[in-house]
Amino acid sequence: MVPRILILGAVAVAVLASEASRAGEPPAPARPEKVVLLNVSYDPTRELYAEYDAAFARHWEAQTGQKVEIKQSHGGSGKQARAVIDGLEADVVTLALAWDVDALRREAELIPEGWQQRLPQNSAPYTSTIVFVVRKGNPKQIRDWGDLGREGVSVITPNPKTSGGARWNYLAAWHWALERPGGDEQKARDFIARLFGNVPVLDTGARGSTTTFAERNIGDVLIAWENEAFLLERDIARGKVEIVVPSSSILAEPPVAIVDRYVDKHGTREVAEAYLRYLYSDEGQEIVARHYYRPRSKRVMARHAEQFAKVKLFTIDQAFGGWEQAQRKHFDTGGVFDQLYESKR
Amino acid sequence: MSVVAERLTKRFHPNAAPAVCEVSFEAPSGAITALLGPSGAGKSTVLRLIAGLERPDEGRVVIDGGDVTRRAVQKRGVGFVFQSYGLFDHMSVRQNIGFGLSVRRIKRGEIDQRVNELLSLIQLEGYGDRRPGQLSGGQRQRVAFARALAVSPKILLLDEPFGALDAKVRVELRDWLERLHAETRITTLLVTHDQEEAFAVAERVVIILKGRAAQVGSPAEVTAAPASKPVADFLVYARARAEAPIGPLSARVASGTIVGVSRTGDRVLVTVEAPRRLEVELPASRFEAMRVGEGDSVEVDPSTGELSPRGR
Amino acid sequence: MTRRGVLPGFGLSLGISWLFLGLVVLLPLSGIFLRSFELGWGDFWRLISDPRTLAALRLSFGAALAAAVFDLFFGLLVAWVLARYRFPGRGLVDASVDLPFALPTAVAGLTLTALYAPSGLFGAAFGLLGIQVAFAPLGIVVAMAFVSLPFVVRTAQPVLEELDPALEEAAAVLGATRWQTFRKVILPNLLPALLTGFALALARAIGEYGSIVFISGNMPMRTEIAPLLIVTRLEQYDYAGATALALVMLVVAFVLLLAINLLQRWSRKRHGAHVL
Amino acid sequence: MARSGRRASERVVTESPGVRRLLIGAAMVFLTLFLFAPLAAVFVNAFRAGAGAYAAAVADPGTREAIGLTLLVAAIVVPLNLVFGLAAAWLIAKFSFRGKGAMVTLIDLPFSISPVIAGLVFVLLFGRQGTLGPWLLERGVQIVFAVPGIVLATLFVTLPFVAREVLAQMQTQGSEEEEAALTLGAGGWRMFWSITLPKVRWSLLYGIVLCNARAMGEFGAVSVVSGLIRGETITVPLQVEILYNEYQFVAAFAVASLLTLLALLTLAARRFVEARSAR
Repeated sequence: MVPRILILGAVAVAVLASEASRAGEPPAPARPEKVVLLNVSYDPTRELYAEYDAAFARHWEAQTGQKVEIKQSHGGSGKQARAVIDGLEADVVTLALAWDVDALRREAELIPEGWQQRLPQNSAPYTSTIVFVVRKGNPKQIRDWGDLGREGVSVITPNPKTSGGARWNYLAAWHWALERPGGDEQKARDFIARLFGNVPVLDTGARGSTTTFAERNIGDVLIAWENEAFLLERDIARGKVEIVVPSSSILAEPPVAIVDRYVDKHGTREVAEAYLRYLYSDEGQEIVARHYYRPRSKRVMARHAEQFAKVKLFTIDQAFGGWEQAQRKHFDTGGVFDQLYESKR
Repeated sequence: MSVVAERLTKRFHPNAAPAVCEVSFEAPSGAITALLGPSGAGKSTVLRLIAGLERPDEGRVVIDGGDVTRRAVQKRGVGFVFQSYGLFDHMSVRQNIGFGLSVRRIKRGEIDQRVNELLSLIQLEGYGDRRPGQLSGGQRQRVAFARALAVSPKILLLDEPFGALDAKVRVELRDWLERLHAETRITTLLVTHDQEEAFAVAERVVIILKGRAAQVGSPAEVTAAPASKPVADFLVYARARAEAPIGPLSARVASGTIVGVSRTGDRVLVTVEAPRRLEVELPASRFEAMRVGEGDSVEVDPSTGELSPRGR
Repeated sequence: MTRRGVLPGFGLSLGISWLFLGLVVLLPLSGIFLRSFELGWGDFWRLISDPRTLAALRLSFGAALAAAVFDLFFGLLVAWVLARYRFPGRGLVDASVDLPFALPTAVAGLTLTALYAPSGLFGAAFGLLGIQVAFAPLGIVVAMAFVSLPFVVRTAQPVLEELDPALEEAAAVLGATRWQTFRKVILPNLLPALLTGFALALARAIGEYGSIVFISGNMPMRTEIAPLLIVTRLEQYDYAGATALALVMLVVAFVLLLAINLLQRWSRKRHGAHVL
Repeated sequence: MARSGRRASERVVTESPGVRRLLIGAAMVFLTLFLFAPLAAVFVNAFRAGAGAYAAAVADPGTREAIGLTLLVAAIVVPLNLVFGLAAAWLIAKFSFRGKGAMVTLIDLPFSISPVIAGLVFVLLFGRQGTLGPWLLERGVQIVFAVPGIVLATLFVTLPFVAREVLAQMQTQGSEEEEAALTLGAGGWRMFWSITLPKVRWSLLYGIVLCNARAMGEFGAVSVVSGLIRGETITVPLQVEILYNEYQFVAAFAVASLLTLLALLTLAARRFVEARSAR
């Protein structure tokens, strides 16, 4: 009796396991009728990719006659990268920052060195920046970064440890403080300490922060992606909030990449590459701009120029010498950010 | 310190017949008075009405000439021994006996002295630090007595005090109770369904049938001249039971067959051949819930009158 | 209990039971232990003793303790009323006490946050008193107390129902007031069940995640509970940190489970009451 | 005998009517604020934008797919729990053997372990960086971030429910009837089907109901192993969180109200089972 039930159990496990193998797997010589792509992305791109995926599917079918279904996964950027490393078999990743994409190389060698040079513009087909969202009429008179460190101003931003967007927020603030007349490392540190001292809720992701600010009415100012700020101002909290553009901000470059290990396993390299390249096309750039991301294409940018504020932008490479250094100094365990929080005790 | 019950009446459900109906009697000072009757006759309820554990719908309770009907149970100055003992299992024997004194905020030393006296009275000197769970049934019963006596009650109320004990211990404890009473001369009311027990210890007997006091008198008077046919029937029946050989300790439950069922109002009298003839009276609703009838096998507990279907 | 040989199915049921427990519980849990052995004591200690981890553990245990104490008082009140009194709507109330067990924690978190956030009905009321609930440690306590309330009610209620009335009557006859009877007779009899309920509530509150991520605000050092820190560590590719913290939580769970088993044995010896 | 029929409110040794009313009032106020208000808030928020918005939210494809997955997971997990629960309860109630204490502890363990850890263990085991993960992934078997992972995590957290409910009843019932059946010549399965199963049917039913409610409502463990792929690995509780994060508050509460209805049904089932088994 015992062996029989063991066999039954083993069969059950095998059945469960076989369900695991996803569709569209073996690389076929001829193009199969239909192909499935998994795009693992971060929180604020939900609306963007919902539209883009449909556009790309039409484009791909027109070009090749093959149907393509794109599955989407959204979450905090770091969490998403971790899931891909742990076996969430994404064909492409479209994350919030290069550090998270690079984790696929560092932690699991899912992509090769130099992945960022495989596509134009550092593999970032669109950019964004960090702006402020304040309550209608700007009752706290918030104009620039310095106002966020003022006493009595309540600031909403997600946790830089878990949210890619929040790291852009943090670095933009840091660099502004450093570059002020008379600014130095210690002043920047003090400013960041004051700013985060004004944060009542530290959500894990950018979306959580937006919800906290817009739905729960907490905070005087939300530090947000520009696209997220537009979404708030024009759709979700229309008439209740307005956007304030600081004097300087960071050029956020959310990168995209195919995940080599997985596309080779699924036989989807061709369509995955096309999927990312299409982001750079006019149609792709147009969709990007409609969702308030800054397009790379000068032509498309010109058409939407009036919607994006003029702001002095710096890149992470210019200001911090790249992600590697920024991450190590500020966000690793025991880094500047941890020191700020731990010294508050 | 006499106890007088005057036309005591108690209903548990507004529409049902009263459990106790116009019961009147006097329990003379310093004597043992037995409330005798079959199970379910309302004896325990009468005792609880006197103690203040139930409130009467009508009638009065007079203790030592004072009307205590409206007086709270805590203030009546009675001692009560429960059928299930009601000992506090989380306290030692010593703490159990001293409980009534400690809630009166009496000094530790005085309590200890009184508890020691009582421990020797119940012949459990070495047992003070044990838990009730570590004692035998007879020992627990004596602790319950001591606990009731500790607060020097004016009257002692005993609700089937030996009901849960086997036959041998019953007789021993009954003798012990007689000696105790001889020493203390405390006015005592004893509820029992056992005629022999009642007649052996009581100077006065109140026979309670169907919630009414059917006859009051000395054992001799009651035996010589039963006041009515039901009283006579009950005495014969109870005697027959008392005289029947009681088996070994475990033989408390008898098995038998139902040979007769008769209904009166909301109560049912069931006759069981087991092999002696036993009669058990119980509420009709309970009888119906058992789904048994004439010819079915049942088990009877003669001490309590509990009837249960067999083999379920 | 030694009836092997009479009843059939020993081998079969033993096989099935260990197969499931092995595959679903033992094998996965052993993974955590194996991973933490890779760490070594020094690393383990460093990971566990960093200020943020300590703060998270302190918050988790502190808030869980507060929630369990809250449940102890209000759970006893509810159990008492349900066990002792009859009133209109009692059946409905009795049934709904289990709501937090049946309600998914995500839903609990969602709705509690809506109520206790500064813009919510209760949040606004507390705000007038200058008390912040959601996004503050108090909010965590509220969520924990909500999800674990039924434990105390359901352990205390049967004991209160089954307690021999003669005990309370004996105390009354002996002159004890109602309050003395409660303190000296009822409470000691209730104690094992109450402690069991308390320990169960504590265990549940320490591990709770779903409802708290909505309501807590998740500030490192302030409102970040230990289970969330595990998730955070995972998201930073910090497997060692996540595993070490998970191990600490596991050991705590084991200890609490042991305590609960002992308490239940004690309680059952007294009353035959059984929970879960 | 009259005493057993007495109702609690008729006790003389009890609180004064004033204290009684005060306690009942306090308990009711507490439960109203603490328990019923959150319950009501789910439905108030769900219908804030009218029944049309509610229906639209429930009919949304993402929600429908989430419901489909949740039903699938429950359909796998509940029968497995049934088999395990009966086997473990039978084993523990009827036999004594080495390792019995350990087994009881193991069955209880998922109750007291944080759901996050329940998810983590499967990532550590079946993840690409895990112990067994690389080997399995090479062979095309994906566990975490796919349906099997969700099934396993759910199985882990629901494992005690059926076993504990049935065990409690079996322990109070004893084995005389089974032994009688055997002496009358019944085989093992015959005895199981016609004696044991009917005897425990109510606790079994309740265990299943509880197990099902938890399986459909689990959030923490599932969120760690899900991977959040739209239409593929998103269960109803995760859909609630996603909708919430998409600013679709009414929709989030609408979907949450479905889970709340499931919870209320579970409570009703408990009442029903208790009423039936009390007879």
